Amino acid sequence: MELTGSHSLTQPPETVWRALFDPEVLARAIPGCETLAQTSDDAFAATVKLKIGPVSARFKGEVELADKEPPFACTLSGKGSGGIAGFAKGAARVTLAPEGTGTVLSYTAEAALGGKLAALGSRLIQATAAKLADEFFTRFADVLNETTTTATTD
Amino acid sequence: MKAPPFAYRLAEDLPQALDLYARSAGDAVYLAGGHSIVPSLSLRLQAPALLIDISRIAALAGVSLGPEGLRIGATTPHAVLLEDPLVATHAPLLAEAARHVAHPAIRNRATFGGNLVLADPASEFPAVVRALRAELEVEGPEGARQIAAEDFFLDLYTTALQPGEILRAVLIPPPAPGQLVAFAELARRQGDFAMVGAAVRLVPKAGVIGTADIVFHSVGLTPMRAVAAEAALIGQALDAATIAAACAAVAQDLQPGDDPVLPAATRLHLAGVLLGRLLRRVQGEWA
Amino acid sequence: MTQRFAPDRPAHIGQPHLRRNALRHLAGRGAYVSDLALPRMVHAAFLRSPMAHGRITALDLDEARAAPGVIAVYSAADLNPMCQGWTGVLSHFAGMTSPAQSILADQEVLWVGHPVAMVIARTRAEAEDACEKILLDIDDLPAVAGFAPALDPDMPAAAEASASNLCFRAELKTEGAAAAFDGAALVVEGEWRFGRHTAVTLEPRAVVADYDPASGQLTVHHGTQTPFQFQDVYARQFGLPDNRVRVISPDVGGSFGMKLHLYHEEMATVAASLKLHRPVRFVADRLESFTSDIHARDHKVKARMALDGQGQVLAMEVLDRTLIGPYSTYPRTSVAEGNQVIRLMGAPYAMPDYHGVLEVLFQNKVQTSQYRAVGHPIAVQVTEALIDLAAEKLGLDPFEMRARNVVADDAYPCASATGYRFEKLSHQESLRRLRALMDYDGLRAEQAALREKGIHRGIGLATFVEITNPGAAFYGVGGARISAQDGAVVRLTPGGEAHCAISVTEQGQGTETIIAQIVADQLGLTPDQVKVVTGDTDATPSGGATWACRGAGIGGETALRAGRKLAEQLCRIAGAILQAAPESLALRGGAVVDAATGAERLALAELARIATYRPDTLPEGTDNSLSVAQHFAPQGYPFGFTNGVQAAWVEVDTETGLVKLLKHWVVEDCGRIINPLLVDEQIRGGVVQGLGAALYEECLYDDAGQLLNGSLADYLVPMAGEMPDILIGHVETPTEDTILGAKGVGEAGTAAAGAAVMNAVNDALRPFGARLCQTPMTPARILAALGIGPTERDETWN
Amino acid sequence: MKQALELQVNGEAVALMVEPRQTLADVLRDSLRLTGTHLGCEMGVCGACLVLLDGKPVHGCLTLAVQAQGCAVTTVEGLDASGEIADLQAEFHARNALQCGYCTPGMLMTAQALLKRGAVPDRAEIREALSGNFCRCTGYEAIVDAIAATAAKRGAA
Repeated sequence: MELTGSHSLTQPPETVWRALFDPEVLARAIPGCETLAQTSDDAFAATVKLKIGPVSARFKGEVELADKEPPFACTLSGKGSGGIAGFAKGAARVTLAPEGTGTVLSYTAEAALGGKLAALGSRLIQATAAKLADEFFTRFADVLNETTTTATTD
Repeated sequence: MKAPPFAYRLAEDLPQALDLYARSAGDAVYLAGGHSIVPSLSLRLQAPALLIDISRIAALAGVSLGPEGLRIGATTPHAVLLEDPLVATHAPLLAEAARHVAHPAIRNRATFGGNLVLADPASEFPAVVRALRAELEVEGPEGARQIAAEDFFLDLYTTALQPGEILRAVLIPPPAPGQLVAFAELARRQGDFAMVGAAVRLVPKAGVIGTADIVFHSVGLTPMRAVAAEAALIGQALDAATIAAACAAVAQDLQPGDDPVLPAATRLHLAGVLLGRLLRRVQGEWA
Repeated sequence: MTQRFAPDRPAHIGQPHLRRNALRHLAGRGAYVSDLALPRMVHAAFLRSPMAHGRITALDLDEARAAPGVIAVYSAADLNPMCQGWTGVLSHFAGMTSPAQSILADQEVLWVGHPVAMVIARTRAEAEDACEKILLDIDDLPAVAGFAPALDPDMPAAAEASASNLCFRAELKTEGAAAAFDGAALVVEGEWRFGRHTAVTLEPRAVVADYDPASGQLTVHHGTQTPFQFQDVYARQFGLPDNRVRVISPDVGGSFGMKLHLYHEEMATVAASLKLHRPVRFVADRLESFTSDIHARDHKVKARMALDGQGQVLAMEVLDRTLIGPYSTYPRTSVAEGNQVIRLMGAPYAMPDYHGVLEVLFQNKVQTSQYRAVGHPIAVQVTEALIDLAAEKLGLDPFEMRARNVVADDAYPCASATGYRFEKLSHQESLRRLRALMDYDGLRAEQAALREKGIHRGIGLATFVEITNPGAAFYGVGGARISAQDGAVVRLTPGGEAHCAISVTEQGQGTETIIAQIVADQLGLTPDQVKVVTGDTDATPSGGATWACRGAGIGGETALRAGRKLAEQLCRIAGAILQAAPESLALRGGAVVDAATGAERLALAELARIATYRPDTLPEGTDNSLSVAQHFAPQGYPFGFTNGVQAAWVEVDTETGLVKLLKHWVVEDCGRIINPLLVDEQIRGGVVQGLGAALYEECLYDDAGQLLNGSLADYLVPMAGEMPDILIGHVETPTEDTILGAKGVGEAGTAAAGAAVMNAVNDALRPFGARLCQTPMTPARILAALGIGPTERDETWN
Repeated sequence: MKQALELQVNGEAVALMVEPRQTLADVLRDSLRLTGTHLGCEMGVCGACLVLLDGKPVHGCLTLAVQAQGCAVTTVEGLDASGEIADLQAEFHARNALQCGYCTPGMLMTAQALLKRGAVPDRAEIREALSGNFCRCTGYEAIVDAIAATAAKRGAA
């Protein structure tokens, strides 16, 4: 299943690009992120607690950035194990295009669930994945816009 | 398929329930009929530290009629909606929908409020309360408030309830003069999650449709109001051309997703078919 | 010539006796393995792979071992060395291959649900708590999930131990097959897809293993159809003498073939009990059932049929491909279904030539294997769809088309082009009966009238042949230790009643009731006077038990012969007491009577009293035995084929794709009917399982091999509201191979119900030029056939 | 942590300690050994675990035992012992409306609740009432027949 979306950001692509590699920004953008620690330049270890309706699961996993074309494109991927609940994984090809003084961030994402979550949740997998992808990029945009506001008032 | 361990407390009244929640560090879930929570616990899809049983709180129970309309307590079981004469008279749409909710034994214990609060997009009651323009009475740490059904269902399994808030009752306004309602769903088996379902409320005004409420379920992340279809009806006589226009407009209103057994385009087609059938049914009752 | 039935004997065979053992269930007194609680019993839960194919990179059990209530936590390293591996291949399936299996996944996981670790705890809840504390890391490997990857030569095998994804290939061909197509006046063809479904017994799989080191006795309470098969498996796999392994199968909450396969969890449970020296219980939960019970079907068939200008079938050409699991199921294999598919094609028809190819392919999903009506629904659906297609092209009525082509009732014995030998079937008579039973002409008129009003109803017919009473040709010749014989011990109790211990088993079909009827008839008793014991390897002689519709035909014949043997022995004792020739005596009404006059000579209770308590009064040299043992294996025909025809009457809502089942008819010939009430209910239950497959049931997977509907909320089984009433008629053609003359009936309903409904749906859709070729026929698929919504991605034939 | 639970089961007062996570079905089966209540799906879809809670059929698998505090629970064993479904049981037997028997207790609960509503249900109503009770063996027709026969006899009585 493929998910797509785009968000307008007020900062230029270079700023957005740096934010994609900023653990503090990622931690605030990833829905339900409890911990996020950088493990290398392009990789992070994360704990994420997701709650959607009657399902709540804690995932431990990695977030990685790859296939980088700074500052215009990269692939953001994540994979997490939810123990007996199963696993979740997803990857988004993110592209940044300048628009005026800002950036349009577009993504094409794929997501998959495995194990019990897939066996019991397929009716809503697509809706859930779309919601989470959108939520991540919306929050990413919010965090960035907020950071900029703070920066200008300082 | 056995639940993980949790603590359980029976709340005697609303203040106690709210207090138990306040002291739970947010890791508590309210329990009434338990028909969504218990299976999800048994499947180990969630693991709250505490269940707060609100099923015996008198303030959440009962069906009564007042000047503002029909007031249905949140812990009213579905079976009561099917059988209660007040519901049959003042909210027949709800009684009609209740027939489609799961199976007889489920309806004996699953609660109206629990169903609304879960906000399963395939559930019938959220669509019905939205079509009836009901108001939801909520009690929470910050006090009581009332939320229009229109504003209650925000997203997939997400409502306007804040953490710790309890749905107390649902207020269904008195029917408008001449109001016509219909509910139906297309399901593969009796009691299944519908492929598509809808609640319709029309109020005639001077020979044409004055007000139209059309809310679908099982076609999106929330109960979906079909705004374009409603617009196609308002101000029109309920004739074949109007019905056709409303059905065609559904494509503007709904963007269902694919699921493993029903492609989005097929679901959208079914939504149009169902709306046509509902409107023709109402047409038959049109004075 | 053996006497069939004494004409003057009050026969219980053929009567609708009620099932005495049903009364326990009605009182809530059923005793299933899942109900069993033994002293010191502990509970098992499994950690399973969430991935379809992968390599285990980390497995840390320490935290789980320290969890509350935990007795033990095992990995492959702990359990697998305790037993030999098992490999589901049989030598008569030439060239077939399969990786060996062992108890827990060792390094490589092969399907979603593959058990990786086992936790034993005081309660199931605590065992599940501890499963959450196991750390398991798996690296993804490419998953083979579907026909396209399984047929892709560049795709790695579903299991690293396999050289390729081809498990087995077979070809059947008559000499004239190609020529028949060359000379045909009409060739009809199509492709069909049969979804994967599963048994969904209401009681999930259940086992309690109890090893007592003091006596060296392993007792396994096991919800299965085949206790002796498992006695043999557990004894051999764990190196125990088979007489120290006792398998008890009490009440079983549904089986349908699914509970006679060897599963990893049952082996793990036995292994754990051998380690812990205490009873270990495993009862699958519903999600575990969906991811570890065998699945069935998952076939794709390409077929064509050649006919002459008069509509006579000349030949069929069939390619059947089926996707199994990462290995072939033990001990019956996962290729038996496909084997039956290609051999049952065209079975009812006088079809001189045939060319069939079977390809069985591995993939990373749970194993497939035998489930009710193995292969039949596929062969019947393809054959009957082609017959309807041909009838349509030729402008023939579907009844007429079938009447022209079925093997004539007086043409038996005969053989099919696929190599089956038929003793005696009754297609013509069955078709005649059905036509009258359903008022075919009236229905056609009703259909036409409703069509005018925009109501689209359809009539579907499906003739079928069913395989029952298998001999050793089925599995034994291939090396499987699956008994083709059964055994019974029948005895007269000291009180003058009868007791029959027999190796066939009961899962609610009524086995015990029909055995009592048969034995009662031989001993001149009523069925209530015959206690029947089944399902315990310590209590009955060994035998194949209940599968492939052999309970009545083979088990029944065993009981009959045992009963006769005891009757002869009782007459000998009575003759000694009465100073009469044993041949002059008979058993009737609970007494020894004069065979000629029927005059009572000695009550059986008196005979039993003398033989038991006063044998000293018998003439010297009299054998006072009141028990006899008898075994029986079918000889003669390798299988006891049965036949029948089904019809469905449906209404299709062409706007929604919903199908309403209005009525269903079955005319069936299972040979001698021992109990018409039980036979009819076997047929009804079988029909509804066939209807489930036709309209609702499908195990859905994504491309990564993830099961997407592992609950009864999403996997739809047939429920009361949607099922039709089913009218049943009978033709009775007893087999001459046995005294009893009975054949099987358990799979007949399932064999053709789906074919009848698919033909009916296609009949309803005929004015639209739409045709369904895939089951289950979901609303989305029906609408797609009508041009509404997308058609499913088609997998190529390569 | 276990909690005290007191309730009436089949007319007898019962007091025991249960974990909050135990369902009513688990407590009936495992603690009280009333194994006539069966588990088929543990998520309220199959109907094998139905019991009467204060007279109404509910799913034992969806009801936490602690929620039954002070309630009256009737299982199939209780219905059998009281004799109130003797006629229904006899019709099930006569019609062979069960095979493996695993769904039977739940079927009896649903049937008795339907029959107690008073009116004589037609076949379609019976089938609809059974919509939450899965039977894999019978194909349902015999069950519908048995309930219809009982309804007719009770209606005539």
